[in-house]
Amino acid sequence: MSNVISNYIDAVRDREHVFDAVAPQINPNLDVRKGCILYMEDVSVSFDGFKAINNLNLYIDEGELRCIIGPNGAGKTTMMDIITGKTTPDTGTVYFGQKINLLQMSEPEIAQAGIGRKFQKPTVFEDQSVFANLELSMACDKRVLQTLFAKLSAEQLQHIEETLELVGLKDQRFLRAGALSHGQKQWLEIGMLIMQRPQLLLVDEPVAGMTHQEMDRTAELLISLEGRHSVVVVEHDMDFVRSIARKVTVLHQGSVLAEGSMDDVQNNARVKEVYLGE
Amino acid sequence: MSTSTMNPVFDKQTNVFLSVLSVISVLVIACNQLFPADSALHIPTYTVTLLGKYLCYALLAVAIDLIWGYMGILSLGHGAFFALGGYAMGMYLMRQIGERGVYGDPLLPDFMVFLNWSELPWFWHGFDMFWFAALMVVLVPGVLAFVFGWLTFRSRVTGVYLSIITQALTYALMLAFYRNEMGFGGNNGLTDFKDLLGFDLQSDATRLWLFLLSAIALGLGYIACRFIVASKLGRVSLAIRDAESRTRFIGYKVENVKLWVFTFSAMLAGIAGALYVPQVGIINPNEFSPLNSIEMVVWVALGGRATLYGAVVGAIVVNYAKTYFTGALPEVWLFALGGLFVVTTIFLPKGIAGLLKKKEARA
Amino acid sequence: MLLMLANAKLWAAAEEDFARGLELINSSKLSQVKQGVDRLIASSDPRARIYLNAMLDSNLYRHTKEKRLVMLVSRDGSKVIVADVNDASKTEELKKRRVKRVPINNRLRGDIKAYLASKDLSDESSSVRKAAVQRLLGDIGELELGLFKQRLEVETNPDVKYLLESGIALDKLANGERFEQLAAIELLGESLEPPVRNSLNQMAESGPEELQALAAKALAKIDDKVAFYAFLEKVFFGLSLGSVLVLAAIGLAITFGVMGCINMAHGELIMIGAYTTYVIQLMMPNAIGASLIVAVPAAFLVSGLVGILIERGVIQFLKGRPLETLLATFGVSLVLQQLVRSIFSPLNRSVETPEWMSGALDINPVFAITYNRLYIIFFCLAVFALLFFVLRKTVLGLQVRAVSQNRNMARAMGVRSEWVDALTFGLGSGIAGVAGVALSQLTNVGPNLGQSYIIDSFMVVVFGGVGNLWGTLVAGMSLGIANKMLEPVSGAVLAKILVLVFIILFIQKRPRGLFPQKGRAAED
Amino acid sequence: MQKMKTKIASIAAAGLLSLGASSTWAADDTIKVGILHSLSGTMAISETTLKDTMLMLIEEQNKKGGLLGKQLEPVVVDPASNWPLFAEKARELIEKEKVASVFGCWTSVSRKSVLPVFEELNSILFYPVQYEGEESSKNVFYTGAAPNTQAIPAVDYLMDEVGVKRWVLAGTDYVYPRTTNKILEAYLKDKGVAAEDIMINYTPFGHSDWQSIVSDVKKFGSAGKKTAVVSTINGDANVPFYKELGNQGISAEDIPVVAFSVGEEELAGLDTGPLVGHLAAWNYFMSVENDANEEFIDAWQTFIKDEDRVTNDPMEAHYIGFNMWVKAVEAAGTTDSEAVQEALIGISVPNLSGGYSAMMPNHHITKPVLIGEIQDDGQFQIVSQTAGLVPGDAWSDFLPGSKDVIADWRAPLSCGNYNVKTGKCSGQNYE
Repeated sequence: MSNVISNYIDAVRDREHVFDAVAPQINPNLDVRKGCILYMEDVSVSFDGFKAINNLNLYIDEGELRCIIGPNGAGKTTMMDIITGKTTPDTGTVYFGQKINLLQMSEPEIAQAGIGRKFQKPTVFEDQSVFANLELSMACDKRVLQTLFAKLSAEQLQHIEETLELVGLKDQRFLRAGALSHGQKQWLEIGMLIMQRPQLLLVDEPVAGMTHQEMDRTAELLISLEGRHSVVVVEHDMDFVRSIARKVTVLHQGSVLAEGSMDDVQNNARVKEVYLGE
Repeated sequence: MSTSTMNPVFDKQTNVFLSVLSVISVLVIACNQLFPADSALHIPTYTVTLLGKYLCYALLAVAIDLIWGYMGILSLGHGAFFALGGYAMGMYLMRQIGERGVYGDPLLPDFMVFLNWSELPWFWHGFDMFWFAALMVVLVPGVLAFVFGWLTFRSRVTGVYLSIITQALTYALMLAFYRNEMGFGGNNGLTDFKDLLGFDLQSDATRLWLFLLSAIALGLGYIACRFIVASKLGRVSLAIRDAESRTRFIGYKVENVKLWVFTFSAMLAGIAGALYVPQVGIINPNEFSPLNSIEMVVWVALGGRATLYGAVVGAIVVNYAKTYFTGALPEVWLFALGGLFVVTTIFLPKGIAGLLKKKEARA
Repeated sequence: MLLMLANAKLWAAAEEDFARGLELINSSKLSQVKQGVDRLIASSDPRARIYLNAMLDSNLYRHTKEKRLVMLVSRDGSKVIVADVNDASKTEELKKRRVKRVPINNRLRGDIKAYLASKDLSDESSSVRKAAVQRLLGDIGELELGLFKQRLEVETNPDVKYLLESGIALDKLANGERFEQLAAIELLGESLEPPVRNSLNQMAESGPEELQALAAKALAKIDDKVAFYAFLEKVFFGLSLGSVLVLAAIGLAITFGVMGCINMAHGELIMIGAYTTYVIQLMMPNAIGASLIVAVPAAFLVSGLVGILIERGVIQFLKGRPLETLLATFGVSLVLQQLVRSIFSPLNRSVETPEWMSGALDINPVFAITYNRLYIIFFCLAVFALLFFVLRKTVLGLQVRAVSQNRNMARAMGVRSEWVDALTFGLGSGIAGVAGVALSQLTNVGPNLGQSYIIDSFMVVVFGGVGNLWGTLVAGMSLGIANKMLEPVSGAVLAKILVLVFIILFIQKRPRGLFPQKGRAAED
Repeated sequence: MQKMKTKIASIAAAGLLSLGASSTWAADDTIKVGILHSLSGTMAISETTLKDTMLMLIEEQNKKGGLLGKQLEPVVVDPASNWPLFAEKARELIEKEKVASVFGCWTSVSRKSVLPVFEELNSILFYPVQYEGEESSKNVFYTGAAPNTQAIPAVDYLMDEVGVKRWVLAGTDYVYPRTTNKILEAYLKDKGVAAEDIMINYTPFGHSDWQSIVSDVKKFGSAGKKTAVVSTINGDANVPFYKELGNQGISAEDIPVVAFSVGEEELAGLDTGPLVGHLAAWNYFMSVENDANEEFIDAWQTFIKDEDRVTNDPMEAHYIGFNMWVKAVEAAGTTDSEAVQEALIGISVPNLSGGYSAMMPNHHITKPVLIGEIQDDGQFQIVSQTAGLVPGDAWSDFLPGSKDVIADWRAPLSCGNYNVKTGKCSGQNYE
């Protein structure tokens, strides 16, 4: 199995080869002429007086792979909630590209605009097959009537097959998702993310509960997505972050504490103080 | 080849169900018609009508299963849609009485005459035409479900909160229909029907036809639900049931999906109500009672959720048990019924359908 | 001498009236009894009061065989205990059918009460005097006027004095000279007594022209006050309805809010509490007042135990499946109802209202607060406070909150979550039982008691916000007041429908009720 | 799969057969009597007693040797206070159990629900409860009171004997109070009562919070004229109503309440202290003193094994109805429905208030009307009694719709609602 995956990852890395299943579907409204895909400016949100996000400014470049770290309660998940429309901030602006105002959109609209999210706790549809999980996530017309009469085209079927192979669940396609191991569920969820063909991927703790081998492969996969997709990874595992990170942002108490390469960040005195516990 | 083709509309259970339904329907009518009244194989019309009533309940149960079993919306107010469909049909049947009412008023139903109403209220107009009434049977529950669902699902009222406000809905409707000023006959409801499309409701032939119609409606309703369940929309429903917010994050407008399926389910319930009324001969605000709606949910739970045929089995079993126990053990039947509910929820979380599946798997 | 002779004659006549009166009331015929009572009243004999009071209390009986009058002391199955009319210590036990009550009807009662009221005018207690004057105010004749004037000379209590003056003024208003009428209107403008209002009303409509305007002015002043008190009354009604709702719902707020279990048998637990009250009263037939106080802990225990039984027997198997607890407990509720029907029969049971809970606290003639409602409001607040204390300040409360917030963590910390669940459910059920004690004072004690409160209880809890006791209190009270404010405008049914529609719409705005539970845990 | 299909089909078929054909083997040596009273649900409170009454009457009849040389066999079913179920159970009794007649129903809606069934199958129903009138079916015999045998005499009493000038008509919002109050309103206006002296109020079933309404009644009654409440409040709502009256200090001498739905049975379930002096109008009270009544009470208390158990008006109605049926069957010599229906008209049997009640051609009976005041032991002190018997009137003279309608089931008219103006007979369901 591992061979298959590596092969695929190699193939994906080969930028010349067009892989439809992985290529993002370009949202025509998305304007990235300035090279920046996500803008979060002056964002604050509080729950019951507790400031979960405090005047946060964050910019993600097009095609960038960004790692976000921070201690528990730093506001990482809340930040993702804000981007995907689950939480509305008290103040601030969030733009997808130059034009798309995410604060005026609902979760499904944001998802259809091209932002995909993987949850901290792997969330797959446990009662349905692996195949159905991927089919449901597939980028297509998701209105009610269209869904009722939806038929899989040969092309779509191929996308699913490709993704199945990519995440190494080809043999488990008819298995109930609930019966998968923890690591497999993580992979399935990444697969579902890929099926959505988003331009921006938000990945929350992708390697929690994975073995080292699995972790390496996940790292490779994420790296391979870099370039054509923008990827934001939230992770606790420092080794993993080090293995993929180009640029790291440290969150603390709801705002950016430091930003830069892994080494810069690790040498930052304040980061050491609050995060690395020194 | 793939799961979507592995899940056809007419799967094994559906085929078995539809064959059993048609075999029984034919058998019942044959036994009623072919054997003389004193034969042991004769099924009296009384039983046929009783079965017709069960079939209406079964259709209602299927409608509930569609939203509860497959989409996780526990409606404790589906009785309201059933009753509204019933009232629409009842109003048509009332208008059909015409001059044959006890006061002989050509326009006003009897209860309006003796409460001194001088003219027909506006909402009673049109119900003298069958096509209009038939339209209302689906439209009234449908519109109510649509408006209610539009408000509720958009505000993301879920779980227990949703269940309780559906209960509030049917409770409010019950109180409203009990009011005589509403013009629906108050507590006495609508009764003393004479004929439907010119066919005498008391005649055996009409009864058989109504039974047959109920069976056909159940079959068609079942297939329609099956079509939804087997489609991608069905899988989206399951996804909503199991992980609602995840479904949103992959781009489905959950509230729209819920709204349309809920409305469809309400319409099915309305049809069940409309077929129910001419067979039992009365429609009254008690049908809106929240306890009735809870009982309907129990049928589905007992039969087995998310199987459709389980809902049918549950509805028939509980109602047959009621018919049987209220006759055989009039003093203690509530113990039996209550006990049945408790035992099934604890020991048969998947209902009778789950039991059948287990047996099948073992065999 | 002549005077003495006349007095003696009068005395002899009174004596004869009294004796003849007693003879006449010893009869089964209402018409004869009426004549007898007339005679007794005419005699003005102080002994007559004993008989008349006994008649009013329905305690005067005839020994059918020995044709004598006796006083009923108590009933005991097919036996009765009676006492001599003039000597309460001389008692005897007789068969129930041996004695028959002296018949009495409303008109007789009215006559006797009026007579007793005239005697009460000189009672020692000022409240008795006040009630007596109020009673006589409605129909003032020569006799009453004389009594009033007589009493006014010695009366010291200002309230009674004013009432007596009002009575005299009423007479003046009807029969006096113009200047007396003017003074009467002046005086009566301060009164809220209904007879005063009626007289002024009459005067304003059909009195002499120069008085009409004055009377109307006085009337307007009175009506202003009446309207104000009517508003207070509505608020009180609302609070009292609200406290009933809170009592019924608060147990549910615990089982539903803290444990996430939808207990459809909650209503039946209330019913069990009410039946417990009934049984306690059966056991303490001679101490009705105290029985109610005993019933509170008893009902708590009985309902609580039944609750624990339900939890252990049913609900513990349904952890994490809240909607299924609904179905199972619905079954339980059917069983409990039928059980009560089998044990106590389907008929309603009679729960007596103790002396201290009946009647009303008369603030003024147009505003009275009924004691039972008042006590129930206090009782509701006390229960609420106690519950709040238990959940906030005791170890049990701490454990309950710990389990409700994070079951696994609590277990890891050594909390026996099973035990806490059972106790929590028991607590919620016990409170339901306590609510049953209160409801037994307001409504039917029958097998359907629970059903009529279950839906309202759910509405209150959901409206207030699941898992929040304050929410339940505020929700119950505000729904009660809203209902009572709407009722006069829209009628009882429509008021209820409007409140339900309001709840449905409110939940759209705030899907988690008035006081939503916050934090990440509440999201899933 | 094929196997499974046939298996299911055979199970289903077996089930059907057991549904349909269970009692075709009914024994021929008994006469079956159907009892159709709710034993569970909201109406069980009232109806269970009537089921027991019927069982007692049948047992006694059997001790006397049965009927036509056969034993009577009661068939009890539970329609569970569910109106469609009433119709289903009625059909079951008649078609499946083949009962000779049925005694049952309490609420109007249950009667309306079973009515088409009885007319279709041409069976007999004895209906024992006071009701709103406006009905006369070929197959139903109404042994309870119609408005003119209960409500109107009660109002007459209040007006003439008590001198009431102002009226509160309070009722539960359903058809009996609505109709009764319509009739009373017309009657009172006929008698010269002004519209502003009549207050009409309706409340929902099981209404339990009476504070506002009682307070309104109190205000209405403080206008200086003698006021009375005519209550058509149903069952469960009565207890909180009377409790509230007592607590707000309204005594029977101030504002008497006359009730048409409160009898001994209801009083047994509540603390009568605050009720003393309020009134009720019935055709029978347990406190009526005569031998027949004593005997009936003794029999009842022995049968039910409770010497404190009370009797009430609907029980007497069943007593009369049952005896009428027995007599009619004996007269007809058969239990055949058509023959018994014919024989029933004109039959006269003793009632429990010391006279005879007769079945009129309109299927209602003649009864005396008694007014009683509630005593603290839950019994009634009878304060008034009509001089003679009052025949029940199916169609009220005080409603515009039914003024011209009469009922007479004798040939040649044979019609339950014959309009004397138009000469038409409408609304019949039988052939």
